[in-house]
Amino acid sequence: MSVDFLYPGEGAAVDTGVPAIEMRGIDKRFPGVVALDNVDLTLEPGKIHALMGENGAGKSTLIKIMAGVYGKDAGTIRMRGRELDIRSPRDSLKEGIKVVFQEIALISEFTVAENIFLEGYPTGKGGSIDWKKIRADSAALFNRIGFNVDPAARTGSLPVSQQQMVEIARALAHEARVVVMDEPTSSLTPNEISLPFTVIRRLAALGIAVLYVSHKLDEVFEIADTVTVLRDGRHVSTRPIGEHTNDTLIQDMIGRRIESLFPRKRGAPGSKVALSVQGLSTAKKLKDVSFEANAGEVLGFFGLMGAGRTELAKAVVGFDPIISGTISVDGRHLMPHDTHTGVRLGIGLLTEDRKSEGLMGELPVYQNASLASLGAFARMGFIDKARERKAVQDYVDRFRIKTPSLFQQIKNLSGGNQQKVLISRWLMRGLKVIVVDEPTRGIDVGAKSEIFALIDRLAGEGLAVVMMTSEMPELLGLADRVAVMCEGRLTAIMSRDEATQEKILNAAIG
Amino acid sequence: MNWSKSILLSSAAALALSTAAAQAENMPKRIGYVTNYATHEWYQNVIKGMQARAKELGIELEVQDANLDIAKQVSAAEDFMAKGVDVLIVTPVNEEGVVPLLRQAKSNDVPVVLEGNPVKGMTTMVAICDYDTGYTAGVEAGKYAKEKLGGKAQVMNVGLPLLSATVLRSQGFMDGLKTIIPDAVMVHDLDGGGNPDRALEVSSAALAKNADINIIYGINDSSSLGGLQAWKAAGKSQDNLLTVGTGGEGLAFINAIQNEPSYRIEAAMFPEKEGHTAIDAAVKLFNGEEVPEHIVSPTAPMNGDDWKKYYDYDGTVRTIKWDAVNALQPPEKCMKTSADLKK
Amino acid sequence: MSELTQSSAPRRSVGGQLLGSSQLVLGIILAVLCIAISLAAPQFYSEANIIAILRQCALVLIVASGMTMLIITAEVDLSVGASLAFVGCIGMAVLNSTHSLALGMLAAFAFAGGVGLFNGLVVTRLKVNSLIATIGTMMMLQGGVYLFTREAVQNHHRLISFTDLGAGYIGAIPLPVVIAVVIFAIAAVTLRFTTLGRYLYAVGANERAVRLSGVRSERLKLFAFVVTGLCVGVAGMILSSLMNAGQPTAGRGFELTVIAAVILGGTSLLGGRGSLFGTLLGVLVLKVIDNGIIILGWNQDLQMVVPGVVIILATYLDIIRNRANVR
Amino acid sequence: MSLASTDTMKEGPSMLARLFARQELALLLCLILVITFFSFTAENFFSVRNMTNVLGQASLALTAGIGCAIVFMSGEVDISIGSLLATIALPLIIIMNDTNSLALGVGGALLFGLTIGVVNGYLTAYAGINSLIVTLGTMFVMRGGVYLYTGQRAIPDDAALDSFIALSDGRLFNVVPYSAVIAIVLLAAFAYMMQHRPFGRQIYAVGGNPEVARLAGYDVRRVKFICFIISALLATVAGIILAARVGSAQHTAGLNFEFQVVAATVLGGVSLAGGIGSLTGMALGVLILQFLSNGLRGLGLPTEWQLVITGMIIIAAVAFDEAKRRRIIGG
Repeated sequence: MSVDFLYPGEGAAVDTGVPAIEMRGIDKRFPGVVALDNVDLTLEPGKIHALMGENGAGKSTLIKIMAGVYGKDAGTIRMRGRELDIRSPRDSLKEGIKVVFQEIALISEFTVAENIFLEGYPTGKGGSIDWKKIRADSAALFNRIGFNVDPAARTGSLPVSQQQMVEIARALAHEARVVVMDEPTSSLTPNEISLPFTVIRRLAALGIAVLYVSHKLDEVFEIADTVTVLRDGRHVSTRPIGEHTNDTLIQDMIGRRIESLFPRKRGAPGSKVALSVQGLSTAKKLKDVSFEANAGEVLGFFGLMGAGRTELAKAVVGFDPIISGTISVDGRHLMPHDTHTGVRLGIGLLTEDRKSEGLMGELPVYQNASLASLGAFARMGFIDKARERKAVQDYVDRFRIKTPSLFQQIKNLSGGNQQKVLISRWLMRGLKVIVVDEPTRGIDVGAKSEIFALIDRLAGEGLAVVMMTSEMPELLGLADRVAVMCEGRLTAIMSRDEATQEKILNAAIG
Repeated sequence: MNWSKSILLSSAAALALSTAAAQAENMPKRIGYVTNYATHEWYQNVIKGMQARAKELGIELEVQDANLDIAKQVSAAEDFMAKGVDVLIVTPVNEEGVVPLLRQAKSNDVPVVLEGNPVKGMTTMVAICDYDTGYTAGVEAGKYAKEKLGGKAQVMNVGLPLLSATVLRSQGFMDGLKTIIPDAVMVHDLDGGGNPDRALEVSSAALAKNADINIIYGINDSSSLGGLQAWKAAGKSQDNLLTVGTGGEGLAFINAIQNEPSYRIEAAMFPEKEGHTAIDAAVKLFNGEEVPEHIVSPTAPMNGDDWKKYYDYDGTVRTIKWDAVNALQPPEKCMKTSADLKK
Repeated sequence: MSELTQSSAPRRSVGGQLLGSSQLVLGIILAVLCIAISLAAPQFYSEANIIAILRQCALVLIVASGMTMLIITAEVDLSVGASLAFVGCIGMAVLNSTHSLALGMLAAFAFAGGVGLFNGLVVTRLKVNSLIATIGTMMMLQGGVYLFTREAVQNHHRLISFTDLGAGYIGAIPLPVVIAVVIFAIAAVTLRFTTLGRYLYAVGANERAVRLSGVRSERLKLFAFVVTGLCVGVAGMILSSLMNAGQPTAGRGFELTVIAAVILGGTSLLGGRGSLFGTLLGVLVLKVIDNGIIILGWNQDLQMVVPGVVIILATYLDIIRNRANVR
Repeated sequence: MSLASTDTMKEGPSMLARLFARQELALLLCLILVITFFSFTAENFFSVRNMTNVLGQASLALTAGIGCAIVFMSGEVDISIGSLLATIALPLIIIMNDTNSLALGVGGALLFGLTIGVVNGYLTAYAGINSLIVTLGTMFVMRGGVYLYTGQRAIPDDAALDSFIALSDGRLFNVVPYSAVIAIVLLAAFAYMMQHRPFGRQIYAVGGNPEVARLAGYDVRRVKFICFIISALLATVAGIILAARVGSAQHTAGLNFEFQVVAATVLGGVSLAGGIGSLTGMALGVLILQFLSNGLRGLGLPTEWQLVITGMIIIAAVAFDEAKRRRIIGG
């Protein structure tokens, strides 16, 4: 029905002056966190509006409310003066609001073409799906925006960056009044970034209001007409892009000096090698990765999405199988290659995927904290619960973990507090090497600096910290040395002083 | 020369004669038997009886098991017909369920002998008289009760409402019992599922409710033994108790009679004989002979050690004494059949 | 703050364990059932009947104790019914040939534990979904038992100690009930107070997290399968003692009764949640219903209908209660 | 020659891997293997008569298997189908006996099936109870209800309508049993739906990733609800075929049927986790098990061996499939 829609020169008459969507006084609370506090946002048709803010500023929550994923606790959403009652993604789509999420929202078993049309299949006579049209239209669509991928490929078999481009292309396949793009470039390489921009400009030309969510300044300056900044769940400013400079934007986003986010208290790293990895390869991703990490050092690993950071993290701790290479912790080989041995030798992983690999959501906080060190509280296999709880309580106090009690189910805690519990899990066990994978993912900005302080403290206490991150400030703020990965290979290792954004990015592109 | 010639001749004649004898009764080459539940002892022994008789007559017997699944029974019979058996013998999983099967057999010109249960539209059935079996055992139980239990008869019936045959047994038992002890009552009428653990469970509950009984009747050996085990588990003595089993299916009842003081009467149904008779009926049908609709296979109540008359038992295997069993005279007609139940 | 949490801890845990979750609903259902049945039929409260109920509960509770552990690890075993029958036959056969209760029990345990081990290996090593794997094992056992014996294995050894296993008493309490209580207690203590128990919950709640913590999650699941198997070994021997024979036909539908009791007790099929007290209540509710229907002289077919309704109802009430708590 | 062989050596593994990655092809190979094996060993196995018989016998599991597979694909399970087979035979036979009308009987049965599907679907999709528990519960309730209502007596088909009898005895062109024809038509229709109707794709999406499906505007609960209704209605059709094959309403009909169907469906590569598998695969799974049991019967193997072998094959097949899946994801 709507693919013709994207052909140029057929832009609908733009109703300038009348907002495409108007959000007023939006509040949203989660257990323990105020995610949004009285936020306003107005989008104009045919205009590209950037929404900026750090992780945890409330950008995701706001667009999830637009998408109908979350309900709002207070406030109104109006479209052309009419108040909307959005209770589900279905309602939102019906109103012409299309959100492209950062997390891939594709069915991996389906073909690319089918995913493009997931929200409404073109049907032929009798309501059957017109597969020919789906294939032809998606091919035409890809052609038009210069996206080179086989529409008949199974989506799950594509690299993450291409999956994200499929997501973006999807925005063009359906009629919409408002399109939201949530960090569409997060897993793209710089030479792929032109694709989302092509799509976004086309959308705007068609009179669609575009909300571009990002924390990358250069992108915003390149494409946006207007910028709204959120910080800690509150609206900070909305101004035309012309009124902003790099500095004013950063000022609005951070609200304080960047150094305060990374309080470095620890001394210089030691010289004793705590972790040595030689020639590590896995069947899936890693190719001949070798590095060493010293006690007391934070070794930061940077890479674009799909570079193999998480794979490296999992292989190093013994969670995923390897096909060749050796890992030694404090001089002892990780053999056999499993986590049981790994933890015994003193290496553990703070996972990026808390929900499926870290938390036992149904279980109380104290059981989550003591999981790796139960043996220390047990006599003849019986747990000394008093001792266990006291130990956990110590960590709760020291790390200021906000929880109503030790018996609270951990799924009810905020991301930051969950992360602190998981860090406690490893500290209670006592490790020599900790691998932290995207330690601040899904954590609000206040808690972020606490997590950084914790990581700093870990290294200060003599642990080797191997940190996987895609956040440049995090990397530069915390790491003693920076390692860069690209497509499963280690492409560069540089000291803190050598490392610049450009150097790192160049190495990341490979 | 003559002498040798005559020997040759006579032996040839003998040969011709014996062939003629075999041809007089035309034997089916192959019989297919679809049983209800081959892993059950009763059917094990029915099959043994069939195999023995088929071997005697030089017939190839194939057995398929429905394993209590009517759909599987129909499939197995279809397989047999596709394979081209000469006669089908079927123990219906359920009387109503094999009607289409008989229809199919008829259209394929395969004669069918039913074992156990009658089916609408059947040619012939080999079966015991369930009511009569219960009845004669009931009479014996009455005599025993009059003599040893002070003329009182309070019955726990570990029954199986699932099958008309087992309902008839219970009815027959009570009716037979009442001919001797008119004020006999059925205190509990239970569904023991025909299997021992279920029988044990429901009997335990029933005995807990009211243990004022002195006769346990089971529609098969598993049921009576389940009832008896419940009695023992409740910590009761067997002194004033009579247990009556039905079937004589396998070794369980022999073991019980030898070891349980209350287990005095067994209504034996001689499954081996039933199998034997079924093969004979199949041969007759194959030859187009006239057969009665109901060929009765004999049963007999066995008091105490009477079983030794009919069976040899070496501790692991029992062997039927054909002479004794063949000497039993089955009734021409049953006193009551499942048709009477529906009235 | 710290003291506050500390002092509130014990109260919450006791309350939480005994009354907090679905057990409250179940406890009420059980109480209402008992009162209603005994009002309608006073025999319900007779000593004989209570003992009969307890003895019936014993078999289910023994296996349900293991099954609770297993379901807490997010796996399930459908082969327990078929294994129950097989164990009885093997135990009896070994008893007959050795005249030693110890050897008979040993054989039963070895077999039942072996079945558990097999299931566990298939699930943890071959990664076959436990529902399917144990359906397969169930079929193999159902067939296998008839390959082993075509007839019930009779009691030729006449060991009194064996008979006592099912019919004996300790004081006024039937021996199977004592055995069940002991197994239940061991399992309950294990689940609540030991590292092992804690790990079982953890594996069910998030296997990957447990593995990342350096715990061998596969061994834990294997353990739960083997324990379930061993429980079947005990129950199988008691059942064969009660029936005075090894019955190849026994145990039909037993797995569903056991699983129904565990689920009814609030143990989540998704793992990580549940308790043995809940299972105990679940077993009691199911068996009181069974018994009550006979005591009241109702149609025995209701013994299938009522538990079906109760399982759905109890789960639903639990969900509603949880939702209310969240709000 | 040598060139060609190096070529095949280069292409070989990937070609083979791709071939085996197609679940259906591997299953088809397996089916051919089973049929070939028994054709040589079991007498009279490879005959038109026997083959079409097996199709007729498989029609039950094929029909109900469609529903089972669809519910699996949506990420749920339905184990109440066995009891449902027995339940819907009651209105079918009773109404036919009273009215002498096949249409009314079938209509009544479908209405009954629909109700059961609504109950299962509502309790799962809207009340949020785990579908295994729901359908375990309704399985008990229905079976018990049938026992209660019938007093554990089968109800004979006294009407004996020709049209109903044809369902059991009739053969299209005197070759293919009508029951098999029905199963094949339904299979084709639903396979078409799963591939070519938006709703079919919604089922895959909901089972594959409910969150994504929700974001795409699908009503996840409604999709699951309808899947349960489809499952119940197809089981109803299977129940009608069974009632015709056994000429009565059987209270024990379909005991353990759910196990057979679940096993065949999983064997056919339909994942219990949802979103993966095809109806073709399911059908091949059913046929493999059906030909296996027919062949084993043909060999004259007793029940116990049939059970043992079937059990082993189910475990082995699923384990093989799992190993293969892991290898594909791994490499």
